[in-house]
Amino acid sequence: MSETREPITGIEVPINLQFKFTAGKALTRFLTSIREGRIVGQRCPGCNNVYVPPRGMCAACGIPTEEEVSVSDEGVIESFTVVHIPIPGNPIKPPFVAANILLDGTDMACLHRVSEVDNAKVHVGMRVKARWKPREEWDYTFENIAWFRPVEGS
Amino acid sequence: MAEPTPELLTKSFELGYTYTRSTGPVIGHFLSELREGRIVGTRTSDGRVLVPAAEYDPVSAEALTEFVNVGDEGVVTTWSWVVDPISHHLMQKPFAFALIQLDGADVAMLHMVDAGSESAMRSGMRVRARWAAERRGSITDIICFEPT
Amino acid sequence: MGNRVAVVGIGQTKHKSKHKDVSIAGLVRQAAERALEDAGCTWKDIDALILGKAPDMFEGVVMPELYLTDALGGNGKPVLRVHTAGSVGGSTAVVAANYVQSGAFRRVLTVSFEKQSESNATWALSPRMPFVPHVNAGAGGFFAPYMRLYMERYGVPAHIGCMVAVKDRLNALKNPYAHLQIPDISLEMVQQSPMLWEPIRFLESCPSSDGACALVLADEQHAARSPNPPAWILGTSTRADGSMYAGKDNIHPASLIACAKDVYSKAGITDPRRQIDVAELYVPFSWYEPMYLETLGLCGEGEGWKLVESGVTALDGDVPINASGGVLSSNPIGASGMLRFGEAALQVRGMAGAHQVEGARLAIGHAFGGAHSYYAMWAVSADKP
Amino acid sequence: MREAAIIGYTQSAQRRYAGAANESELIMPVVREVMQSVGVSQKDIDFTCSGSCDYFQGAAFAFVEGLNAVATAPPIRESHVEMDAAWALYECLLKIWSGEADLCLVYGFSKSSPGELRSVLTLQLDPYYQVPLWPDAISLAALQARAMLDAGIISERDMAEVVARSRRAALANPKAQLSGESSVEELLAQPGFVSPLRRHDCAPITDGASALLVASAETARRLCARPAWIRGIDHRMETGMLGARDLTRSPSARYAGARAGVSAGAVDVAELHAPFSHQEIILRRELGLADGVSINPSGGALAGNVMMAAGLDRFGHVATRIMQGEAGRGVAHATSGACLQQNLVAVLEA
Repeated sequence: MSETREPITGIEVPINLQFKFTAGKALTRFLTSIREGRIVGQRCPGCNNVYVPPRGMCAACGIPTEEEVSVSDEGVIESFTVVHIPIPGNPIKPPFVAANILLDGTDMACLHRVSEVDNAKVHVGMRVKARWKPREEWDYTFENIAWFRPVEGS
Repeated sequence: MAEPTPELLTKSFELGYTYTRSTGPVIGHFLSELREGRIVGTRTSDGRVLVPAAEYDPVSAEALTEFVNVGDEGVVTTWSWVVDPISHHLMQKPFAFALIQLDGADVAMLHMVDAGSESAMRSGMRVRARWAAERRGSITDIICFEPT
Repeated sequence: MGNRVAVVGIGQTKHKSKHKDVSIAGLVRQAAERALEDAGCTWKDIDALILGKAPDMFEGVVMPELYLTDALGGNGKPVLRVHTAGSVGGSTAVVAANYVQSGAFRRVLTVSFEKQSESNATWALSPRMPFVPHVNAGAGGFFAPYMRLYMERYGVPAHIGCMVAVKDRLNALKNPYAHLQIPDISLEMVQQSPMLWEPIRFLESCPSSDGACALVLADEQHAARSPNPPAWILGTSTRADGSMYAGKDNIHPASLIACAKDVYSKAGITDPRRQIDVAELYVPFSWYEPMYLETLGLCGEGEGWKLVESGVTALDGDVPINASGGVLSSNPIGASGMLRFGEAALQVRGMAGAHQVEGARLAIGHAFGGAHSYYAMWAVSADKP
Repeated sequence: MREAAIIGYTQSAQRRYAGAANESELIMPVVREVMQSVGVSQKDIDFTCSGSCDYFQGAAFAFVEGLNAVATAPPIRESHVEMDAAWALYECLLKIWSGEADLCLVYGFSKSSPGELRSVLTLQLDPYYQVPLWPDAISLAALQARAMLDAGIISERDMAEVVARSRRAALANPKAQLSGESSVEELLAQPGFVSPLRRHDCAPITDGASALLVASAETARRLCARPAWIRGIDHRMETGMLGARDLTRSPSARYAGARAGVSAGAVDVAELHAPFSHQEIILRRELGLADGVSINPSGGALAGNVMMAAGLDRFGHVATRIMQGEAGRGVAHATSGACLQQNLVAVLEA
C-alpha cells in the first residue's frame, strides 16, 4: 500500500510566450532622433499642440500627426512624485524623483527622472535641463537622457 | 551625418510567468488520484461520468461532487497528427493530440498519443496511459497514451 | 432609456489575498450562486451571461468566459466579455443593464472577478516591452504626481489622505466580505506606514485581492416577483478618453465630469449633495476621494478635502462614501467596479447589514480605469422610476 | 425593439506583417475612412466599441492604446470587449435597442505577427487539465476535421474545394492576403501540416484593423442610401469541455441561426467566420444554407484573418454587398473559442 500523501491543492503552470515588439512608425522616428541626441516631437494639425514623445496621432483630435518639430531639452516640472520603493524592471535605487516635465516648445508633459538636486527641493515650476549620457552610450531610447537636472539659478 | 532612418525598430521579449493555481477540491482530488496512478471522473445527477473530473455539469450547471474511478485505457475518438511540433509541445517528435474516451467515462479527455507514425493512428483504436515514473499531481503525470 | 431594469440579486465572495481553497471557476461560482439565491433564481432562469474581467494576464487565461461557461451556466446562452481596464466591473454592469433595457432579455447574470494570487499584480502590470519611452515608476508613479499637484493647488493638508484611509478601514470592519480587517486602524498607523510614491503611503493604497462579484438584473415583471427588494437603475453611463493628450486635466478628468453629468441627467439628480444618500466610489488611493467629491459635483472645486475633514463622508456623515470599505479595503481588480455598483444597490435595498446607511433611497456606484481615462457610473434607487 | 442597420465598413489591407505600423496606426486610417464614407465625424458618434485581445500584444491593458486613434476630447461614450469585434457590434446594438445611441462606431484590430498565435490561443482552454499539455489551436481544429472525416460528413476533397473557392473569390477582394487560382488536385497534393489539416486549410496569420458604423433606423436612412438592416441577431455559447461536445456539429450556431431567422427567406450571400476549411462546411449545414448561396465571396477568413476583427469583417462584407445593391439578403457569422465554441449569427437585408 502506498504511503498517504497530502492531497493536491495547487499546481504550478509556467506560461512563457515569445513576442517580437515593433515600436510603431512614430516612435521609431522619435527614437531614431534621440539616438542622435535630438528630441523631435510632432505637431497636431488640428489643435497645434506638440507631442513628445510623439505617437503619430493626437488622442484629442483623433487625427494623424506628421509635422516634425525639434524641441528643447529644457523645460519645466508640471508635477512630480518621489518614488520610495523599488520598481520591478527599473534599476534606479529609490528614493528618486519621477516628474512630468513640459519641455519648451511642447504641449504635453513627459514622465522622466529628476536628479542632481536634493529631492526635498524639487518643486512644481522648477526649470530643468536634460543630462545626456555620454554620446557613445546613445541608443534607441529616451534613457539617452539619464535624468533632468535643475537649471542654474532656478 | 545621421544614419538613414531604420524602417523598423523591433526587439524580442518574453512574457513569462509561472502561475500558482489553487485547484479546489474536485480538480485537487483528480490530481491527487493521478499522482497515485488512478484516474477519476465525476458523476452527474443523470448518471454521466465526466473525465477529467469536472467541477460543474456543462448541461445542468450543477456542482459535481461524486467521484467515480475509470480505467486508464480507452478509445481514441478523434485525433490530429502533429508533423512538426512547436516549441511549446511536450513531445518534440511527431505525435498525436487525441480525444480519448476512457473505459467507464461518458466523455472523452484531451491528451497525447505516441504511436510512432501517423499510419499507426486511427479513430477507434485502443490506447493505454503511459504513466510518469515520478508523479507530482499534474495532468502530465500521464506522459501520453500509447497503443495497446 | 429603454425598458426598466432592477438589480434583484447581489453576490460576492469574501475578498482576501489568496483563495487557496477554490479554482478560478469555484471562485466566480460562489458569487454567482449567492446572487441567484438573493434573486430567487436558478441557472435556468437566466437569459444571458455578461462577464467582466481586467487583464487576462493576471490569471494567464485568455478570454476566460470560454472556460468559465460551465461554472456559470452559460452553455446555450449568449455570453459576452467586457474589458475596460479597472472600470470593467462597472462597465460590465452597464452592458448587463442594456441587455434588459433592450427588451430582448428578462433576467441576466453578470459576473466579474480577479484571482490575483494566481500571479502577481506588479508583475502583470510592469511593462516588459522594449522601447517604452517613459521612465518606469510603477503604477503609482503615474498617479501620485497629480495627487501632489492637487494638494499644492488647493492647500490640502497631508492628513486628509490618511483620514480617508482610516474611515474606509473602519467601514470595512462592518463588512464581513471586506479583505482588510484592521481593528486597531488609526491616523497614526496610516501616517507611520511606509511612503510608496509621495504623497501615497502604504496604508493609503488598495490591497491586492482574490474575489468575485455577481449581479442578477431583471425587467419590471420579474423584479416585482423577486423575493427581496429591487434596486431600480435610474441611469447608467460610461465615458472614456485617450490616456495622454495636451490639456488633459488629471485632477478633475473631463471623462468623469461627462460621465457624472450624463448619469445625473438620466436619474434626475440636480443637487447631488442633497439627493445622493450614499456613494460607492472607486478609490484605489485615498487621495481620490476628495478629488472625486469635487469632480462629481458633491462640492465645489478645492472643497473636497474639507468634506473629508468634517466627516461628511463617514458612515454617519450626510454623504457616506464607501460604506463597504471600498477599494481601499478590497481590490479584486476585475470585480472592484462591480462591487461599487453592487454595494450601491445593496444600500438602497436596505440589505447592507452592519454598514447599512440608514434610510438610503438613492445611491451611486462609480468605477475608474486606465490613466484617468475610463469611467462607468450608475444611479440606483429604492423607488421605481 | 428599435431597428438598426449597418451603414459603413472599411478594412485595412490584410497583411502577414504590417511592418512598422503599430495597432493604433492600423486603426486610425480605417476609423477615419469609415466615417468619411458616410460624412460623419467622431462628434456625431454616440457610442464607440472595440474588440481586441491584450495577449496578442503581450501586455496588460494593451487595448487602451487603440483609443488614441479616435478623437476623445471631449470624452466619448465607449466600451471594449475582449472578443471579436462582432460582439462589440452586438454591444452597440444593445445601446441602439435601449434608445441610448443612434450612431455607433465599431472597430476591431490585432497584429498576430509579433507573437506565437497557436500557443496564445492555447490559453483559452481549461487552465488545469488542458493548458499544461499545450494543445495548440491548429491541433484542436484538426481533431474536429478528423471527426468529420471519420463520420463521412466530409472528404478531404470537400475541404480542398472550400480552399480553392476561397482563394479564387479573394481575387476580387483587393484587401485579401491570400488569393489565386489553385486546383483541388494541387491542394490535395500538398503535405499534411497538422493532419488532416494542410497548411492551406488554416487561416493565415494576419495584421490589420476594421471599422464599421451601425445606426438606428432614422439615422441610417439619413446617412445611407441603402442601409444593411439587421433583421435578426443572436449569439450562443457551448461548453469548454471539448470531449463533451460532438465536434461534427455546432448546436450553438444552429440555435443562433434559428433565432436570427436565417430560414425565413432566401439567402443571397453568407459570410461565415471559418478559420479552418472544414468549419465552413459545419456552419453551412447548421445554418441550413442552400447550395446556391454565395459563401464567403470575400475569400473569408482563409484569405485573411485579423484575429478579433475577422468576425466583424464577415458583417462588413455582407453589409457592403447589400449597400452596393449586389445582394438583398445575407447571413453574417462570427465565432470565438476552439472548434467553434461560441457563435454569433445575423441576418442582414436591404
